[in-house]
Amino acid sequence: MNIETPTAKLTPNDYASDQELRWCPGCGDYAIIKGVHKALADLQLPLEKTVFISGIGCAARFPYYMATYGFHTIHGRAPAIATGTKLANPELDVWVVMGDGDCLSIGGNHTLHAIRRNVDLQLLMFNNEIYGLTKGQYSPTSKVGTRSPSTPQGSIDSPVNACVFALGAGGRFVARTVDTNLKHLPEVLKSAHAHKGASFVEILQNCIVYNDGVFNDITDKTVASDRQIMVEHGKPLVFGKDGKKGLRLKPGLFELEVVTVGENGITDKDILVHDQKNKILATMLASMEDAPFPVAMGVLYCNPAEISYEAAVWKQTAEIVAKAGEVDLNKMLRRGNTWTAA
Amino acid sequence: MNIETPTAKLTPNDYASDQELRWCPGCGDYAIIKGVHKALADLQLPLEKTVFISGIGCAARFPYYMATYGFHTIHGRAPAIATGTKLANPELDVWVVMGDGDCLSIGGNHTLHAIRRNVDLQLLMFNNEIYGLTKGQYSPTSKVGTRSPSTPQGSIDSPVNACVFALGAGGRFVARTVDTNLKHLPEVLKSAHAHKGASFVEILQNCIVYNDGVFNDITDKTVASDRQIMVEHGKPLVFGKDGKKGLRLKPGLFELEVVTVGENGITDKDILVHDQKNKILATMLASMEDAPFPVAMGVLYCNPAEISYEAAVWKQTAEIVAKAGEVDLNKMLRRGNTWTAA
Amino acid sequence: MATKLAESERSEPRRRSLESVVIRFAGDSGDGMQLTGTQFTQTTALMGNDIATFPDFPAEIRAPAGTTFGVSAFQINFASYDIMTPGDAPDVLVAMNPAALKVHLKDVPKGGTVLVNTGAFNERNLQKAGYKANPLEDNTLTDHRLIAVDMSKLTLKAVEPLGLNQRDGLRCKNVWALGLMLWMYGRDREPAIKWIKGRFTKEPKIADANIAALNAGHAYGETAEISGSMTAFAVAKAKSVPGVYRAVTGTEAIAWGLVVGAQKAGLKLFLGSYPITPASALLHTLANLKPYGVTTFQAEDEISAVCSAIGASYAGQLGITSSSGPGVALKTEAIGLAFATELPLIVVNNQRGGPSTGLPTKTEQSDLYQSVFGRNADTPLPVVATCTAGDCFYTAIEAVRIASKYMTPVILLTDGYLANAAEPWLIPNVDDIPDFKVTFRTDPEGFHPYLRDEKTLARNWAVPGTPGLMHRIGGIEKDYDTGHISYESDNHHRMTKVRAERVANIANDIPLQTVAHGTERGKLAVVGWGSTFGAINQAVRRSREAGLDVSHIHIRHIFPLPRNLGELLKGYDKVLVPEMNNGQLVTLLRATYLVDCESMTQISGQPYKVTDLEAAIRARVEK
Amino acid sequence: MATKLAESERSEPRRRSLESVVIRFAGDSGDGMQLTGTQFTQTTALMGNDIATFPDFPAEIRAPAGTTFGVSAFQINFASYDIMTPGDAPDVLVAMNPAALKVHLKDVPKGGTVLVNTGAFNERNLQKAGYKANPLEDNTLTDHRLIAVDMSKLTLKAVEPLGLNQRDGLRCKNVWALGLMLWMYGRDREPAIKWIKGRFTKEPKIADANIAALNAGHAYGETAEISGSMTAFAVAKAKSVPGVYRAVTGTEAIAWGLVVGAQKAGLKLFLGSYPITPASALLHTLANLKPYGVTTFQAEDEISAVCSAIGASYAGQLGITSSSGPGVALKTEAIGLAFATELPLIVVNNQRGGPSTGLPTKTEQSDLYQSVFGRNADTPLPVVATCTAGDCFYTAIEAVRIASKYMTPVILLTDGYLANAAEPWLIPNVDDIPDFKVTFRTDPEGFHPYLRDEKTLARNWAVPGTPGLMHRIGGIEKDYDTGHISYESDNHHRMTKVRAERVANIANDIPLQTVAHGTERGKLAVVGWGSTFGAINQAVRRSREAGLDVSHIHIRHIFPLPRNLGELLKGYDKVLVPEMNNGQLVTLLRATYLVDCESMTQISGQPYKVTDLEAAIRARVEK
Ligand SMILES: Cc1ncc(C[n+]2csc(CCOP(=O)(O)OP(=O)(O)O)c2C)c(N)n1
Ligand SMILES: Cc1ncc(C[n+]2csc(CCOP(=O)(O)OP(=O)(O)O)c2C)c(N)n1
Ligand code: SF4
Ligand code: SF4
Ligand SMILES: [Mg+2]
Ligand SMILES: [Mg+2]
Repeated sequence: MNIETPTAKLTPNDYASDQELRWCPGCGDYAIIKGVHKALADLQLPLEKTVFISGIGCAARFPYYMATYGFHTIHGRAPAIATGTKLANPELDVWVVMGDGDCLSIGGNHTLHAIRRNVDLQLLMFNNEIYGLTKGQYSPTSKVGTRSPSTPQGSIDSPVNACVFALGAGGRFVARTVDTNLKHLPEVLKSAHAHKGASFVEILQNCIVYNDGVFNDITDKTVASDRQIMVEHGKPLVFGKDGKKGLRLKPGLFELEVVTVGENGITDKDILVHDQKNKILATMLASMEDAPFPVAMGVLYCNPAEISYEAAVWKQTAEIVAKAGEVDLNKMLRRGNTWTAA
Repeated sequence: MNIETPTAKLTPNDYASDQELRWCPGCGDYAIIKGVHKALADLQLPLEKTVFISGIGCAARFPYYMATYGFHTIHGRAPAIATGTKLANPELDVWVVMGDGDCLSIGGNHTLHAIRRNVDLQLLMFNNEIYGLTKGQYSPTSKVGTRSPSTPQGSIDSPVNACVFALGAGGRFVARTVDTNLKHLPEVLKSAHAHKGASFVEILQNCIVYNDGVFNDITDKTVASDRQIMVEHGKPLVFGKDGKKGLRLKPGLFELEVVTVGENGITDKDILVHDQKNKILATMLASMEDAPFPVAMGVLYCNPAEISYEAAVWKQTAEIVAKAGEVDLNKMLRRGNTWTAA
Repeated sequence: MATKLAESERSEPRRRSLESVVIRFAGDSGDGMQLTGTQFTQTTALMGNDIATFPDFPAEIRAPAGTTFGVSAFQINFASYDIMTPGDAPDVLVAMNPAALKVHLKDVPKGGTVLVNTGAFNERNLQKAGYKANPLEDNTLTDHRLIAVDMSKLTLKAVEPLGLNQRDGLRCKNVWALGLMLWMYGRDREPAIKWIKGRFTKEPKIADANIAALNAGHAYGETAEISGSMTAFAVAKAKSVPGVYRAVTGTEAIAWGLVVGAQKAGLKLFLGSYPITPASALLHTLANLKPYGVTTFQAEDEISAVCSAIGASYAGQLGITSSSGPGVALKTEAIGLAFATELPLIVVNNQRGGPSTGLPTKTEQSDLYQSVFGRNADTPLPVVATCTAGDCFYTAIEAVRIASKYMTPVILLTDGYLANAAEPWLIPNVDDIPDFKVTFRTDPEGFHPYLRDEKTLARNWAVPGTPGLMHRIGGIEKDYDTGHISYESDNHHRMTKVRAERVANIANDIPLQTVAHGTERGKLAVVGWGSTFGAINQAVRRSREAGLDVSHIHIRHIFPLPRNLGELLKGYDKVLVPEMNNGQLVTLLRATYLVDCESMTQISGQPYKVTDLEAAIRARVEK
Repeated sequence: MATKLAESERSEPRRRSLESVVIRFAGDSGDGMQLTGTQFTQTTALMGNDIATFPDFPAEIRAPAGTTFGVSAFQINFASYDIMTPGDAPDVLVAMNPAALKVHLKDVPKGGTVLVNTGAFNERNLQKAGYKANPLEDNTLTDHRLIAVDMSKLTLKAVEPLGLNQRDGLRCKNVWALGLMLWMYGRDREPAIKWIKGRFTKEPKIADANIAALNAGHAYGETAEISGSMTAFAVAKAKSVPGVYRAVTGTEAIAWGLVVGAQKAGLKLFLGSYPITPASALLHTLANLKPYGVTTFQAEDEISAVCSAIGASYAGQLGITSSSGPGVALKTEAIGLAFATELPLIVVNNQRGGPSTGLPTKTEQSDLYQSVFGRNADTPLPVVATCTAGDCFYTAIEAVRIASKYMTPVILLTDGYLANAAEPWLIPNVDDIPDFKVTFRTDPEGFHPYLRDEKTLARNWAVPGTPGLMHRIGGIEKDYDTGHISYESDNHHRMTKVRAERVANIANDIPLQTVAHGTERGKLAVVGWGSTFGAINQAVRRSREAGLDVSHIHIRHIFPLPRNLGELLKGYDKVLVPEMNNGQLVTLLRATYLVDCESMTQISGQPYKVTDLEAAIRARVEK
């Protein structure tokens, strides 16, 4: 076991444990951990106050490779365990790492309630749209028709959109990024960290062995600029090589449409401006999946509550304790009716 | 065990079993079962082809009181069991009865996936915002500050909005009604039944013992018309005693506002018309909770898929079977490399 | 238990003195029988009698009025001597309606007293209860002392001045009955009146009405007595160890035990739980003890409940989770994680009737198999079981000691009967209880997370937040010497053995098995565990008084078993193991000691009757 | 197993004949060792040798190249006689890189052959493997027959004409090694070539490259032999029962057994499952058998998986769910519901190393406790265990028979070793297997859902959709006579007893326990269950050949146990129970029969070695 001692300034490498990474060569997880190291170094998070908690899966091996505290738990339960850890010690900075199956299949209920309660956790979901560690079965995020060992003739059930689900669960911070975008990913993680409450981040991740290239139609250099829109609060929702494409509300309807500035009378003013506090807009953005729509990347929604769950619990307890004043276990046992036998 | 034999025309009472109802006197469940009997009688559903599957809770006692087939299962798992039943025999008309805890607390994951997969089930959630059968602990739908045996100083976590959750889960039929509205409830149930796929119905239900009057501010005769809006596809979204109040989109914003026709220049044209196929509108309507907004009742969203999950499964299997042609178990065992020992 | 009558000088004039009485209050779920019983209990306890109670209610919250399945009952046994059970049969049955009479009359022995509220014996109720004819008028009760009173009418009359509506007025009739019973056994009204005032502070009118009803019931007794139609009794104080006492239920005692235990370990207490009958009461009780370093978390399900507790233990608190059989079943996989990561965790299982939903409000002790064997892989866990309401306090502390000292999940077994039953409890001085402070690892020198204490074999506990001790743990097998994950075959064998040895060693750190009553060898040992303690002990006492060679062994540490138990059992010709299940502890004893223990079973959701146990004993030692 | 050398007339000239050989292929997870081994197995099976295999791979999908924890291995034992295990130690180790050599050399006995790919023995790989010096150059291998070949280079040369890039070219080196091994033991290349073509239909270039590599490896052997640097061997056909054979793995056999069983019961098969290693393969296999009346459903978690299966059984299909220990743990509560509602259900537990996540890809048989005892309340279930790949077929059918005839969940135990291991299998004629058709209730006359068959005590099965039989079932206790919910105490006792009796009675409907090898009484009985069958049987045979008085008893029906087992065990002076766990069956046997069975444990994630068992036997019967 390696004993790290905090140095003056922590570099990204200081956040890496001494354990050799065991992901498949070329796995998107390699890029993600790089991005995480960078984000943590940018924030200079103290190693001993940072905890990574994961479920089971390839993604969930993450904690072993971090020089922070880490807990590799059981499949689907990381958000529940992290809730207990955060409630027990709000001082800790708790990051939860889950695969799409971990987070939305077996873990769906805990993810829902961690989000609903608004526990101050960073909930990172590595979405490779497949079960990696169990050798490639389809997952709840797999596209319809996915052929996998458990669906040799193609999957039938429609996938869940992780960000839309998180918003429906009452999420107050919902964001999306891509494994290999090492400029974007650390920034999103830092925003997630800044948000006090449950921060849900979907990270599109390529599984080179069982689902290679599933995101190519979005991430491939040739198409990325047309198929991704980088949303930023207060900035117009534009995309495309030359940034001329944009999103606007179909007149009179609750529907977005893709328009091009300069074409049939569209001007900059027609383009929507991103408001990260608007849940309905966030829902629309999160829902965009198929061309001609781009897939929305960045902080789709960030609308912090007055107080996060664990903070509120500690506040209430503090009030109760104050009200109770001096307590004593012997008094506790003697509250109410008692009598004395001589 | 009573043996019912289908008669020419079934009356609502024909759907009642011979078992005495064991809910508390005055419980909203009495009204609901009346409404269910009426809906089934209106549809003349054959008793032997109808199955009620429930979890555990006061609500979940429902099947015992129906003259149909019934399965009172375990807490939170009714959607999963119903999925198996429907997959095994799509001919059956499967209704799932759950309390709010059953459906959204312990059962949240199964509800999510039954909805996502779009299994042709009627998912009825009796929402009394409390755990009835376990004597009154708060539930995931309880308002913040709910004092209960497990939260003596008031609950802290923000509740989940059942209909918004169902929409976020990818629900294609989402509706809401009230236990005591015996005109409205059967109609909503009939629409749910008509929808081929997962139909989620939230039924506000009064628990007279542990949460009495929690919906009074919506259901009380004196306020009902101002605090409830009965949405109907293609009809303007109006409410209020004189039907003069209405909903419109705040100009240029993604927000609804309550307006009054005739006041400061508002005319009928300004009022939104309900489009049950518009998910964003449905999300906005489902989200309305606090005055001045009314709570939306009726079919908020109904946008059927081409085919429901179990139907697609059977279709795919039929294709595979057809492709395979004559099958024979002895052939199955001899597929691939074999050799003969003399 | 037969009621012994005898003139006695101790009792005030005109009261016939009894040594013990068993009263059963029975009525509709809505009639408030549980409250009535609880009040009578409180008062009786305050008067220094020994008491034992047995609440028995339906699974429905408020089943329809007048139905037999809606009947709720509360039995109390109080005496001037040391009693251990709520009594086999009631001396007095208070039946608030025909259904209550229908359900409970069969338990009242010949000559027993039956007090009925004639006001409820109308056509509809009689028919709902399934009576063809009115049992008060035919010869149904010829063998009993019937006291027929129209409590409904008298109650309404009593509360009339307060101008309540009929419904609220009638609500007070249970208190009227309480008043009469208080008179009949010479108990003060003060505690009850105090309680009524406290309960209805917000509705003074209701409070007054209840007090009026209470007094009316009491007065009715006095006048009736003068007219000679009723007799008053007295039950003298029980002689008990000097000290301060209170009435306590198993649930309260467990809650307090856990709080005291956590404090002795120097840990904050975290309860992650999901409501379930009859375990919810522990969540409710601890939720009111936040000032004592307690956090309670109502999780979305049992899995989240146990996982949040594991997360809290990981962070350095004492993680506890509580449920009943079906809920504990859901926690199985996570308990395996706590075992593999060697974190302290207490799983309180408040057993109820099974399988599946079973009989949620009835008691049973059928989760021993699940507790001892019910996990995948080689996952032995310490299991301790409570035996009386008061013992719940000490067994809970023992569970905390083992969990925190040995870094292991511990299963704490109790049951629905103990959870609700009340008994007088000699309140200990907390300062006299030895503490067992946990020391967290802080020294980075040579640290790895699976370094073990030579003696206990417990791994060192380094809590997140500690500088220099950053490490990772998880459910994958780890290397014995470095704590890193390891798939190496010999290492897995070694780790499996050390995990098992760690738990087995606890046998050296618990008291040797003693004999609860009787001798260390002989013809017959009756071996029990859990809430059957009182009934077995009582039965063995009586059998020995009757000259039978029988002894009582009560096992608190189910796993590991006490070192000397095998030798002890071999000292008897026969071993009988009565359980409220289909035979579970008996399997463990036979496998461990190859002793031919005989199983005796009662799976009725009801506590054992002393007489049934006496018969079983006699059948085995006589001739 | 020592390799016996001997000139033999049966063998073609120039090939030295062997009776049995153990080859172990070892390389990077990415090197395709499992495919290589499987192909060698298929070919060898086709040539009529008896075979047994043991795949052994890491939990990571593709751990980084060159690391020791990334090494994947496949061992095959083939012979001209009846073998039952993959062999204790390899005669030939094929090491594709230094890490493979590092991990596996220790298992190769003195004089054993080691074939290494020198092309992978570069600085980086040596260091990754933790070699200070190159083991090919120092005296690491002096005790072994080293065959050092630069397979990388030769493979690239062979595929050069096809113009693949370096990476794809090197991918073929495992096939080159396969070619050489095929030559060395005189196996045809045809099956392998056929398989290659089938596998790469879409990439003909890759196919050709692999074929080229295969032929090159083969040719290398021939030329090397001429130069005298290598010897070719022959292993004659094994004499086996006449009939049609195939190679089968436990997973395939279970899948086919369940399908055939369902057809014999006249039910459609529904599998509700959630992926987990090593159980997923059953889901995959059944997903490809839809034409045979199979529906497979990948649920969102294990709870949904078992619940969907229960829902399917409720609707009249045969509900099956499959998982491994941790997943089965999650199913516990729902299994209780299936037990309480008395619905047929098969729970396939493919055991793996635990506790918790443990050693997911290693084998273990540590879920016996969970299977027999691991539920809340009194919930006894039939438990059957498979013992060989071929036996999986018949045991699966037996599980279906019991579940459908007795209306109960059945636990079918297998393990990771059996799931993946392959053996030759005499394919039965399905028509010869007796059927056990289920009859659904259709007659409303006197129906209630808990009406029982006098003989089996199974309740009648009325399926939704049946006119006139509408009824409700659930987890709450029900009345014995009406099927309505009942909290009545005597009824609960009665129901608990009848549920237990129903399962206990199955003992009268299963074969009596026989002796797998040896005599019905004697000095020592070695009692096993599950996949240790082959090793124990082999060890007992050899010990008896060596003149020791020892017999082998193999238990297939774990619960209820065969009626005569107790008597049988009492016929031996000693009983030894070897298990791949910390001692579980031994507890059940001791408790049931009070026989002093001795536990022998190996919890290493590896199958037993025959020699270790022989030693254990000798230690107990000699002197
Ligand atoms: C209780 C339980 N069920 C199932 C498994 C098997 N399992 C391990 S990881 C996994 C899913 C992996 O997919 P995902 O969560 O998307 O993570 P990935 O490997 O793709 O990163 C499954 C089903 C398990 N370990 N535990
Ligand atoms: C596995 C399990 N956990 C917990 C319980 C206890 N339990 C029964 S019903 C219930 C919740 C009841 O609330 P809800 O689902 O809202 O139904 P309601 O009674 O309000 O109609 C709980 C926690 C149980 N029976 N099984
Ligand atoms: S299987 Fe896929 S997700 Fe898992 S490590 Fe390999 S590439 Fe990454
Ligand atoms: S407790 Fe509430 S929900 Fe349950 S039956 Fe009574 S009133 Fe209805
Ligand atoms: Mg994944
Ligand atoms: Mg509720």
